[in-house]
Amino acid sequence: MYLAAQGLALKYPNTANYVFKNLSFKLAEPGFNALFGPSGVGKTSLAKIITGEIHTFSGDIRSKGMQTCLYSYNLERLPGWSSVGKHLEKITPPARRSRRDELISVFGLEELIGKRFSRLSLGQQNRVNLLRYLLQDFHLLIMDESLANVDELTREKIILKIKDMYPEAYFLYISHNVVEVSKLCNEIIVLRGGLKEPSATVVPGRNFMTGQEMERAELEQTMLEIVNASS
Amino acid sequence: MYLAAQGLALKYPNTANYVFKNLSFKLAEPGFNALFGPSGVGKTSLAKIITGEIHTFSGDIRSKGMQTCLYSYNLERLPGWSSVGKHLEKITPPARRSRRDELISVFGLEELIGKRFSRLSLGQQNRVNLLRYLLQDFHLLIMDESLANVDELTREKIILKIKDMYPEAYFLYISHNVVEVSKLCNEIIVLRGGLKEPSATVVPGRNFMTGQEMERAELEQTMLEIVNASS
Amino acid sequence: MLLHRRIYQFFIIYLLAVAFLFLIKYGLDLSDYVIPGPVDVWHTGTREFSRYFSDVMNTMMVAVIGQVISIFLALLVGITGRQATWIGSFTKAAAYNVQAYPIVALAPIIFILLGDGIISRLLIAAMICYFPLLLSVIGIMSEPISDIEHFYRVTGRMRWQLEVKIRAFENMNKLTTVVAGSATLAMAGTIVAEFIAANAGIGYSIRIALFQSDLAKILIALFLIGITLSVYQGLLEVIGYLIEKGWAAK
Amino acid sequence: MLLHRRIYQFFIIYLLAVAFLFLIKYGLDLSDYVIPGPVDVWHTGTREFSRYFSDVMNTMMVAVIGQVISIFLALLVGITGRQATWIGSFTKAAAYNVQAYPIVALAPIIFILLGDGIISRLLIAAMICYFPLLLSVIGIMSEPISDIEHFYRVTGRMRWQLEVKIRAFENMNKLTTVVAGSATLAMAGTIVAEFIAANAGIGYSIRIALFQSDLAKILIALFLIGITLSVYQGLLEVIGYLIEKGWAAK
Amino acid sequence: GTAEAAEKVSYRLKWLFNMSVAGDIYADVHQFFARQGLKVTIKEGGPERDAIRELELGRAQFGVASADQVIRAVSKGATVVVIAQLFQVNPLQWMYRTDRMKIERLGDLKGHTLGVTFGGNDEAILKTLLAKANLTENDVTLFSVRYDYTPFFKKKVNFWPVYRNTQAVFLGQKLRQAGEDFAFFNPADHGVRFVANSVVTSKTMLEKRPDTVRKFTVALLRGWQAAMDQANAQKTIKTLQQYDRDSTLETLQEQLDITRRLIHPKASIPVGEIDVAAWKQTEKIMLDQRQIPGPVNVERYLKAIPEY
Ligand SMILES: Nc1ncnc2c1ncn2[C@@H]1O[C@H](COP(=O)(O)OP(=O)(O)OP(=O)(O)O)[C@@H](O)[C@H]1O
Ligand SMILES: Nc1ncnc2c1ncn2[C@@H]1O[C@H](COP(=O)(O)OP(=O)(O)OP(=O)(O)O)[C@@H](O)[C@H]1O
Ligand SMILES: [Mg+2]
Ligand SMILES: [Mg+2]
Repeated sequence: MYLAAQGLALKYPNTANYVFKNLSFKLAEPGFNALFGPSGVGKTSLAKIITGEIHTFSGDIRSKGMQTCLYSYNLERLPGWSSVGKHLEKITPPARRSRRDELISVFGLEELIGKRFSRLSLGQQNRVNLLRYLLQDFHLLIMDESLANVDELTREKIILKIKDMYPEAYFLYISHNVVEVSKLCNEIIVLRGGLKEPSATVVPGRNFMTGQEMERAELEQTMLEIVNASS
Repeated sequence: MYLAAQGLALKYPNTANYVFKNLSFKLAEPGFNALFGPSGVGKTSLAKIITGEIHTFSGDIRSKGMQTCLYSYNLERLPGWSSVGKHLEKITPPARRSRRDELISVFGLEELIGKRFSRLSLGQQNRVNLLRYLLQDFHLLIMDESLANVDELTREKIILKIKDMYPEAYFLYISHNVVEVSKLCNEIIVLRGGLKEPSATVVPGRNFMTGQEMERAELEQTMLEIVNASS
Repeated sequence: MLLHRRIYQFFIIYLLAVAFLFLIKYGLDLSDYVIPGPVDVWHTGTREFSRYFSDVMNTMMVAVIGQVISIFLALLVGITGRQATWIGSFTKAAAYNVQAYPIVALAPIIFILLGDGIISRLLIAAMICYFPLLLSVIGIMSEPISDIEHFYRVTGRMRWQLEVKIRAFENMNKLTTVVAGSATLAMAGTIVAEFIAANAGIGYSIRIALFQSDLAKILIALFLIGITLSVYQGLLEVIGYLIEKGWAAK
Repeated sequence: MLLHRRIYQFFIIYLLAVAFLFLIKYGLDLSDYVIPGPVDVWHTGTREFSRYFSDVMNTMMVAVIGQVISIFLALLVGITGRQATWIGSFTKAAAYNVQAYPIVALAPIIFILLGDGIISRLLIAAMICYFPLLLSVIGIMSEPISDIEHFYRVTGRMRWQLEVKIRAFENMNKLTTVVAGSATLAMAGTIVAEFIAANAGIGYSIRIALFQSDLAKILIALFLIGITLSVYQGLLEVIGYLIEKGWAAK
Repeated sequence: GTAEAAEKVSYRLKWLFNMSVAGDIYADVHQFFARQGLKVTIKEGGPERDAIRELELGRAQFGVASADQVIRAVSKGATVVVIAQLFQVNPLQWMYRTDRMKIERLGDLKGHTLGVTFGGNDEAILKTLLAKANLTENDVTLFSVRYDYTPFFKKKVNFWPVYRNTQAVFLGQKLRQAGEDFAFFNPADHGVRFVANSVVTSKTMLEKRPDTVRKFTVALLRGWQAAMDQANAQKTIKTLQQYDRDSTLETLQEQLDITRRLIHPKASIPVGEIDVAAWKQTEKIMLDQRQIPGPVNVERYLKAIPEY
């Protein structure tokens, strides 16, 4: 099972510049990977190419065994007619009920499941939304700033839990936090914009797991690599 | 000119717990301050109390000379019928045209002003939205995750510029990034939730300005204080 | 409170209109047979009140049923017609076409097919009332709410029922406005049906009053129609408000 | 393309309806008086085509003007009535009340006030057509779009024009649906007006055909009304589509 | 009555319950049908009602239709037969203000504005009258009449088509109250005898259930005769009051007097007599005005009424 992009180029109609050009990468192994780069560099656009929402690109995107790619983003909402708990109930396959309860607790949502989605704080909404995706079948889950409005501690707890719980799945995590992606991700696809070639380089992350020791120097090395790659 | 809260308590109707109780703080001097705390702790709620959008709290909120409090947040949109540039043109008082152009450049938006808002990336939307608030009259500007979807480098550049440009104004910056608030803010109001008393403590930040030297140890000290304060 | 307001607002409007008529009458010195005088209207009112009132109630009953039918019809067509498929667009075209024909031209065909009686009356009321509903429903139903629908779509959980529910819920305000507003159309529709089919209700009475050229009676009928409708509409609005509150609450 | 589709869909609908009528005719062995036979309809069609066509055009012209008027009227009332103030609710109440009265009952009053002729015809067309528009406009206009409006409100820049513009733009789809759809109502309204008032237009011809119990003529009239309206509506949709594209484009 | 259960039939009127259907109601209320062993459901008519269509669709067995309806239906293959003619004099006449126009001869119409319902019988009648007077449409101004009487009330038009026995009574009262003088213009006085309402049934009915048709006709005409009898005036009005609650007693009395003159103008002619010559003239008028494509020989569809 893999996902590979070869020489992708994208230009929106009526715009002057390429968002990216000659963009290539390969995700060959399951793991928690990041898509990183400055605002406006094309992360969301690449995600939409992968899920098939954008067709007007050139180049090649190939995958094997990766039938189900889910794309989640931070502006999604749940319908307003019943509580978060009831909605989760409905979209959880029976076999995953205990997993759901476990996630609810790790995500810090126990006290909120009786509430309507619209009454939640922004970070709470982020978490509820991501949680429901994790209960679905997927081979690849793209998380487009899915935790952007959550505090750092909770975020790390959540990511670590996901890594423990889904060793066989592929993740593509879009975030603007260098420390976080350096520390937690397996590979970091750093986008560099359409003016540079290649438009992307892949930096190996520290891929920190629950309970591991973390070498500060190594982490800083990775962060530096990422910063260098994007500039 | 100051803004002071004394013994604020807030409980939403039909909910069990107080969002906060006995919350007090005082902003006595102009500056770039943060409102910090885990997701769901009540930052947005406090901001809405300050701007008068929420009335159902108890306690006292007092201010002197602070007629204009603006509240901006990251989900705002611009109308769709014309380009970002034209919208900015309309809402810029003539005297601030050069300031606008300066901000556009610092915010990295030069190439986007001909575009419709809906065609921008999330972080670009964040920036455009914040920019237009900065061109208005205000004594206090609350930025509720206004830069949540912008990359860290750009974010720092923007905040430093704001600090340089508005030495006389009050800011209340809501963010989930400890490093950022520690480094850039003057005072950090750390919210601790309704179960703890007091519900807020104020931690002095490093208040880093353009061109200053930064002591790493000091910064880490501040970060630690913040983390301690929230737990 | 809403109800209250509706009623006294109606009184104001009615009195203004009647005052305006009298103004014209006395201003242009028109004789009583062109515009009846206040005394005549008052006498007619006291004389015909109870009879017309029961006529209006009769009409109202049909109108309410007609409205319910047309709400269903509009939802049905609106939900089918929301899709950008051929069948969706065909349903819409059919629904629009039927509406384009003035009821007076269709009436003879309706009577040939359905005979007289309540069915024809209901059908005509429903036809007049359903179209505006339909327009709103189609407008609402054909606009995706992607923030909410995305999840269901990508996880393959989207059913048309869910789609409809999401869009209806998010546009609840608009829907209740239109439903409450369409009450007036149902009423007007029923009256027209009675007028051309001439069998019962206030429409029938209006027809006779027109035949006798009795404007005083028409003014009384209009008064009763207006007041009844204000009450009904006020009630609908209160109900809509309660439903909305109930659904959104918790 | 849209236009194309509207037209052939209309043909299908019309043919289905006529086929159904013929089925009944031959099924129940009814005479040409009850339901005219194909030959009769054909002959009537060739004989009356050009006369009826010019009648329909005449009606259409009035309908288009009536629609424009009612769009303005609906915007006017909708914009005033969108506010939750007393005057807003009063405007709404007045607009609703006027609608509640069946046009047949109001017609004599209209004729007294305005005489017969084009003005009355226009007024009636506009009244029938504006209400559904109004309902939609009120629904749309009374719902804040806070993501966009917040900035203007807190910075004291909100004017009612801007508010209206924002809400209209965000609901462009719904508005164009309703405007295009209301074309049928304008047409129906004009025909009804002609039926009860005028000496011209297809409504007048329909009335004469009804006097003469000539269903064949009615079928021809319905055909011409339907086809004209399909073209008009298709055009409106194309225009709406272009406007939307133009506005959203860069 | 007989011991057997009454035979049920439906009877569709031409218009709403008013003085023009006095006899129909009278026959029902005062048991004329019951005595013939019939149970008749009387259905009100209306502008969108067509009794001939209902006969064919089996929704009614008897009905009232105007002569032009009958002739048109026959020309389109409907198998309708006329079993009685209710109005000997057509109630469709013109009301005019005598201070505005004087009409002694047809030629006096020249130069006036004349109200006419385009498409209605009055158009056919008026055009025939104009032709008789050698007037063209340029010699007069035709004004299209609709639902409301405003143009007449406002004196914009002073020659207005009315139903002599119903509408004309309301209007007359109003004009009298306003102190205006008026008179009626009756086309029959000038040789145009366009037939008005008649009782019809289907040919099938006549062939398959001749007895029912006979009984119905007998009962109906006896009812009409009794209703029109001066001696029964109070009874007729009382009966009608139950159905027509919009008219005052005074109105009804006046209407009855006029209706009597239209239904039963001469004692020598029985109520319901079919005036074949008038029917022929009606057909000719319609033919002349191309309302029917060819002659139908309407006399073949007129069935002489039985003795009653
Ligand atoms: N309208 C409401 N009704 C009920 N509870 C609410 C409402 N709005 C917010 N809350 C609750 O109040 C608490 C504080 O919410 P608030 O939005 O102020 O949090 P926040 O600090 O801004 O969080 P975040 O960082 O996630 O945006 C949360 O637990 C939230 O669920
Ligand atoms: N529909 C569109 N039409 C034209 N240009 C677009 C469109 N969508 C995005 N863009 C442009 O393409 C570029 C990449 O956008 P994209 O949303 O992929 O960025 P991103 O990396 O996700 O940024 P962010 O971190 O701010 O979300 C941006 O410059 C944006 O302005
Ligand atoms: Mg993005
Ligand atoms: Mg918040």
